[in-house]
Amino acid sequence: MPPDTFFSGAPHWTWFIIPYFFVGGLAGGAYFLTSILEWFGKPEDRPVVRTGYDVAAVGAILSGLLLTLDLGRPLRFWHMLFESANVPAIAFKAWSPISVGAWAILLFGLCAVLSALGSRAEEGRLQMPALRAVGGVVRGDVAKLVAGVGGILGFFVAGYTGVLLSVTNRPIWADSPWLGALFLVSGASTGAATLILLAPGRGAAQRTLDWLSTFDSRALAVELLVLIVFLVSLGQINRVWLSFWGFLLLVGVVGFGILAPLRLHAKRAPLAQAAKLVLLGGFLLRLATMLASEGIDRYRVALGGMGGMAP
Amino acid sequence: MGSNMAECHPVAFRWPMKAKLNGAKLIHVDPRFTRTSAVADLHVPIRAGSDIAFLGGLINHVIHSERWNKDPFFKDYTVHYTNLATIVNEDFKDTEDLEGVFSGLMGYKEPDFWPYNGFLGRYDNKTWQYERGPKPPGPTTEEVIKQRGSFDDLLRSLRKGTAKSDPTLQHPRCVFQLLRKHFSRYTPEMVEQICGCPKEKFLRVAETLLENSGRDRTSAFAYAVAWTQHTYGVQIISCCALLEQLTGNMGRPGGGIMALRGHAAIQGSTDVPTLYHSIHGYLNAPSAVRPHDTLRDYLAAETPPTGYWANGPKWMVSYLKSVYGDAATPENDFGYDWHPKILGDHSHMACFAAMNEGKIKGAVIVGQNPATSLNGTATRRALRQLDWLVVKDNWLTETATHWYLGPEVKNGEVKIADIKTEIFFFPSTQIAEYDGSYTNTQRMLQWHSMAAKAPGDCRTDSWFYHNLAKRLKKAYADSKLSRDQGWKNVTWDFDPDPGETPLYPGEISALKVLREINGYATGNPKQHLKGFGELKDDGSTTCASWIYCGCFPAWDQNLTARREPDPPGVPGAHLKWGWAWPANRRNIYNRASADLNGNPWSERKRWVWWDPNFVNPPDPKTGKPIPRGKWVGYDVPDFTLTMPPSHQGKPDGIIMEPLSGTDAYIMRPEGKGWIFVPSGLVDGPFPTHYEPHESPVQNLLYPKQQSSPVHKVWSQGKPWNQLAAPVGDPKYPYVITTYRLTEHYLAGAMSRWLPWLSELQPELFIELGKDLAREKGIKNLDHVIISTPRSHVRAKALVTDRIGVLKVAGKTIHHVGMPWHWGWMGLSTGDVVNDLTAWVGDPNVSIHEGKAFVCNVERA
Amino acid sequence: MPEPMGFFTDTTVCIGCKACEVACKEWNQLPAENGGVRELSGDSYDNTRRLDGIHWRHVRFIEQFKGPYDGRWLMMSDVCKHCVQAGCLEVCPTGAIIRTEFDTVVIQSDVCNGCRACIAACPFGVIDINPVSGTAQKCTLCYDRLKVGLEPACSKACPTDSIQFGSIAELRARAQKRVEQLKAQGVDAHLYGAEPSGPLGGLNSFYLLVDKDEVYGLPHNPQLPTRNLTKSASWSVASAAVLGVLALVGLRKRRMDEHAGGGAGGTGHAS
Amino acid sequence: MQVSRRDFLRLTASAGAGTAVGGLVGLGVTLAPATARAQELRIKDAKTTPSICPFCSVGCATLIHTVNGKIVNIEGDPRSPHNEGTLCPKGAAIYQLHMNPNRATKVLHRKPGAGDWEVVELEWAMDRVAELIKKTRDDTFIEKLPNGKLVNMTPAIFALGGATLDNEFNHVCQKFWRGIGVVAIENQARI
Repeated sequence: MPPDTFFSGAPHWTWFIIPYFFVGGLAGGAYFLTSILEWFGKPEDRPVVRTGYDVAAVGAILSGLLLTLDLGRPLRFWHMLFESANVPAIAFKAWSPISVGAWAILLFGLCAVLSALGSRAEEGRLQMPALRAVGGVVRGDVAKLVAGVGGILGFFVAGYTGVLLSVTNRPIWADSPWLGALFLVSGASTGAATLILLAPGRGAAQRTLDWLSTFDSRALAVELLVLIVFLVSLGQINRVWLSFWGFLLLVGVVGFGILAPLRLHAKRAPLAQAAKLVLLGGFLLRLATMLASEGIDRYRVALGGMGGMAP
Repeated sequence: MGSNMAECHPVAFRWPMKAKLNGAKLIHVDPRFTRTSAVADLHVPIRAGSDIAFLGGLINHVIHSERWNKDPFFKDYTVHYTNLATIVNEDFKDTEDLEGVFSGLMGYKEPDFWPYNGFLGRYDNKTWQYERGPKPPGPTTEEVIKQRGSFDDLLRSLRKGTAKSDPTLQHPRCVFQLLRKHFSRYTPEMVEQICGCPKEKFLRVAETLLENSGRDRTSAFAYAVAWTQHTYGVQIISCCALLEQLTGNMGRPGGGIMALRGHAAIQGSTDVPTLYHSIHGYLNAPSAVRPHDTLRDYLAAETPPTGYWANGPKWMVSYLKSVYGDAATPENDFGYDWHPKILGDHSHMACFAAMNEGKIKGAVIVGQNPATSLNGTATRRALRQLDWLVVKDNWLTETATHWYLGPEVKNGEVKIADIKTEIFFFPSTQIAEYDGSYTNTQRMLQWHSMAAKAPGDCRTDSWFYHNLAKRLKKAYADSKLSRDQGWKNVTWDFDPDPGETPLYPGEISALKVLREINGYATGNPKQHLKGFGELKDDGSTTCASWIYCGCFPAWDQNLTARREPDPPGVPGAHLKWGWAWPANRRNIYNRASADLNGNPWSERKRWVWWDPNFVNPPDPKTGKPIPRGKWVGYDVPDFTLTMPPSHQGKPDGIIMEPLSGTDAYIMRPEGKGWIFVPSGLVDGPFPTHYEPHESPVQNLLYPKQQSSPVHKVWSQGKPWNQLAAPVGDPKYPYVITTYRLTEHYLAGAMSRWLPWLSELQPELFIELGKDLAREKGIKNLDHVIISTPRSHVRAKALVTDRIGVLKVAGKTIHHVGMPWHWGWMGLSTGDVVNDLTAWVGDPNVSIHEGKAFVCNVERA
Repeated sequence: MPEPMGFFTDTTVCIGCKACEVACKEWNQLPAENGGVRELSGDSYDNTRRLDGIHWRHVRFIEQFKGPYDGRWLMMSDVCKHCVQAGCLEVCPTGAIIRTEFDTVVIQSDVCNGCRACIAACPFGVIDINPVSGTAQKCTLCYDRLKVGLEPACSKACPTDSIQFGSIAELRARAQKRVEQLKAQGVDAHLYGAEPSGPLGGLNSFYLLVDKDEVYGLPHNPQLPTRNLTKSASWSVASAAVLGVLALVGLRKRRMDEHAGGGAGGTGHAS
Repeated sequence: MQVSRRDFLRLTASAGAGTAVGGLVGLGVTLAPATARAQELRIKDAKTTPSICPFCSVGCATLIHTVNGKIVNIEGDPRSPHNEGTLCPKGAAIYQLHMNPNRATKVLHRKPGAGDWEVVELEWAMDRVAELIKKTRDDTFIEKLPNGKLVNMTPAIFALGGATLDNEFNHVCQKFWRGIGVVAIENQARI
């Protein structure tokens, strides 16, 4: 008899949600790393910091957009934040990842945009007076504070998507408590990879990039570890991987997404290559875990009822 | 048996299920394991069409059982309430004597003025009569007719001598001994051989039936068209009736036979007959092929002198008054000569046979869909021969569209331009859009009222005929031709009374129609008749239908509209809910629910009984005092209310006079139920096992007589009617039966247009067993072709163990089944399964054999 | 406040007529799938196949045969379980899903925004999007009828009373009696979801079954989605911490290297 | 009853040792009832008309709810001793017999040999049908058979249908046909 999660229905979280999980993850990861530099970094790290803020801001806005478009009734997005029946009462369920997540993205986005404005003001690249005013405020300790909060939210956004999947009754997702961790780590690695790819354009210092690549390889190692733990924790559920999605997970995620970049880092090969692979891996990880589960619909006795007692 | 009650009458099945929860045993005998079988205590698979062998086996088992012979109840019931003890004429020869036929079999020749009767043979039933004492003296029938004597004199002239009987059941020619002999070879082994059901299962059925019959327990049978649609359908039901009388289940609560009919008003359309063979209240239609020349000839031929049917003259005269009104006088035999006479069989298939030969020019089809019906290919060909065709329905049915969407047109066999028929389609109202009454399968009339107006040109079907009638009245108003005088004299007063507003412009008043059916004192339509007891044969009463008389006992009392159920917990018949004919009686022959002395057979089975202390008011007519005592109970007693159980009848009297206080079957001339049927059935006094017209096996009981010797075959040898496969034809090796599903209705006109129903059963399928599927390499959902000599259809395979192989006569026979709901119109479409069926039918009622024939199945 | 109300479905008297499905659609004015034009499923007489946004009742057909005519045909009318502890209600971020005064679980269509968290959260696969409204929908136990004292459409229509409506307390008593009656007849019957101590604190729509729960498409041990929350969250936090440390360690190392003088970082591979 | 049951819920919930719910009750996970804004009851202030199911022969009683002449709901009549308010899927679908875009609402006419229908006036069509019936009757009427028997009939017109229609229809139908001498009157009861 099948496990208890095989009787639930698929939520059809696919072509908006998968990219959202990916983008949200890397935006969160990037912001987290950036905020670390904001706090503990040096002036030479600024280019990367600025890139990080932009990535986070754009990522957050994109995430919100994807999430909204995925809704059956997009115009009711705000119902996730306020009780539609009695506004302005706030709709918030501490125990519901999707509820908390909605708020998290909002605040994360807010911080990211503020930080981005701040960094642009710093460069004196803000024309519009209003924006310049706002940006002007976000500097020094304020910037640190915003970045601090945003960084933590960043990691939350990167991680809660996995927790969200675990807090369901769907095969794979609800069958392991490790999906949150997995997505979070992958968020960090893809975040780092994004910075590695974009920062040089903004004149990033070599040292910062080195730091990023070191971090990235460590994150990848952790990711591999968590992935293994995740698979182990799935136990008998793993038979679902005897499919295209299993192949994708093994070759795409583990092979191209983790081992290959690790090897490149070790060989100190040009960073961009590794980074691109990391991004690919991060995307495929979500694709595989999402679609493998989406493909499984409510369990029923075999066609024509020839299951049951009959041979 | 013969019914898939859970699927075709789900709500009625509520009650068997409740009984089951109270410990009743539920048995389903059927070729398929259906949704009924799924909840039954026992499912017994039998080959479609082998029902008489099975029931005959039960009869044989019962009369030899210890219980039936030891428990006095059974003899008490059968000897006094049925003709089991009656002695039969010595010239009678049984099928056991004549290798499968009864005495009196003759050839049959079609009359040239109407050669569409289809009989293969005919029986003369004079050797089937009782042995009788001397005929009472008096003028002969011929004399009475010549002298235009009174109808009572006519009845007297019809009296026969009293039938002889032997209550000890020992006389070699008494019905019991004949019965014993007739069914002696219907052994459990024979049943297993013919029906293909395991002997053990058959015996379990027999034992369960016996255990649950007697003073304290009753057993009921429920059947539907799986018993009627055979070349011996009436005999299957007759066989069950025989068994139920034999086991003392008739006329008792929880006993008897339930005919589960198919349509909301099918009982009504039989009572108020839009059927060629009968006029109101089951009076036979005047016929050119019976001695019906004058009213008295008709009555002499159709009325028994004794028993309740002997009131026939009153019913017939009142009917004629309802047709011709004041123009109907004693002098002109109440207009009898104007009334059209039938030429023979004008039934469904007979008419389509005639239509194919151009003998029928025009057709008006209302709320029926023959294009998807019996031998559809031949039926649609017949429709194409018409000069004009009117279809009135709620949807564009297959019948309305056969001329441009029918398979023959689609596949190019027929050019639309070559179809010379002028065709009309009139849209109809739905149930909620007009007033009227339905008669349900329990003979209960229930009124429904208009709730909303119909859209567009939708009109009621009564509106259609009402407005046609008005036009034709006008058209013939000035005719002097004798042939038109009848129509000119037909009364036609259905317009709403001044003050009443019609539901639609030109709509009839349904109440007014029901009033005419119920009847009133001639000349005073406001004075309604309270019951058929008030009917007269002198023209002073006007009543279309004697059996419906009483449903509208006063101008403002439409009893069919009552909706007052009995309070919960009270044992009752809900007599204030609607109105059931006859006389609001819910259980017919219920005198039999009490013993010879009028006491209930048992407390549990109390229904109607004799209350000796009941104080009767004096006779309203004569004012004479009536002695104490009356029949009372939960139901309306089916007996002369004040006739005590001890009453002895006048042997030489007429109508009810000769009947005694124990003659429970008052419609029978001698007041006794018929186990042996001396008249009324054209195919034998006892049910006999014959094979269906198409069968894969020989008749094991009567190798010399494969099928019924008198059943009907229409359009034999006509090019458009490819007939039957020979016995055991290897080209058509499988037995097929057709059936209905809960989710659809009949040919689908009322269900395949409804999204909610179509999605539940979206496509045509054939159910076939796993062994056959394996043999033929057919997988579930594969497309397959099902073929018979008539036609072939395409369907998806539903491979299942709910139907399969049966061992018949040592042969392995595959059984398949198909629902017949589909056609080319609607949301859910599919091939017409009825195209597979043949124009062969029952000799008594001309119903086709749609439930048992042979076919072949191949992968498409 | 009214008593908790619900359904007891006795599958042993179900005749698979699907009156419940249609009565539900009639009352709630739910559309047929693709306007009623569909293909045969081939799965016995079940062409509905699942509960979803436009099928709030679903009759299952399970053929169990050893050979021709030799076996049984199980039927069961499935519906939302109105769990005492409802996963859908827990995760719903908009507050569209509420528990009513009858202790039933209802999705308010005017609040729901179709995020579909409840679909994934339901262990029974009851909920799905109704394409017409774009929102998640399921059985409301005819909340609008209950409010005016009417029986839900499906149980009212059920010809054999396989679906029984009433107060949970009374239904449980009735169900227990029926199980005993069947056991006495040698039928191996059991109740699913009638136990308050059982999964999800009991189901306000519970069933009498005569085979394994899974045979009827019911999970043997349905659970709340939030069972994973604490664990999953903790592991995420933990891994976040690990990464944080790794990042800081990286920075620290960099500083050390500088103090050690000389760019150990190397400039080998600027990109 | 309900009170004790609610407390019981809380108990099981918070006692769900270690399970998420355990913690959540603290956070106030809403097991406590709320009142939804129920959608308007469809049969509120509807007119109720007693009716009968038009499908099979069981004769289930129904109640038809209409709001200003428009059908909004049809369900079983709980008073009926036949169905006690229950219905089968067909009975439950009676609503769609009426409220259905597929319903035919126009009178159609097809000329002999024509390839298509024409929409025509109801009155015209009735006149034309009456005309055809009269012509066929007059052309084929038999007063006496060759053998001299008086029959006053025509076998050339065939009337079909009635089992799905009312008793009143059946009376009007058979009275009309027999009145003008048509005997070939049949309905579903035959088959």
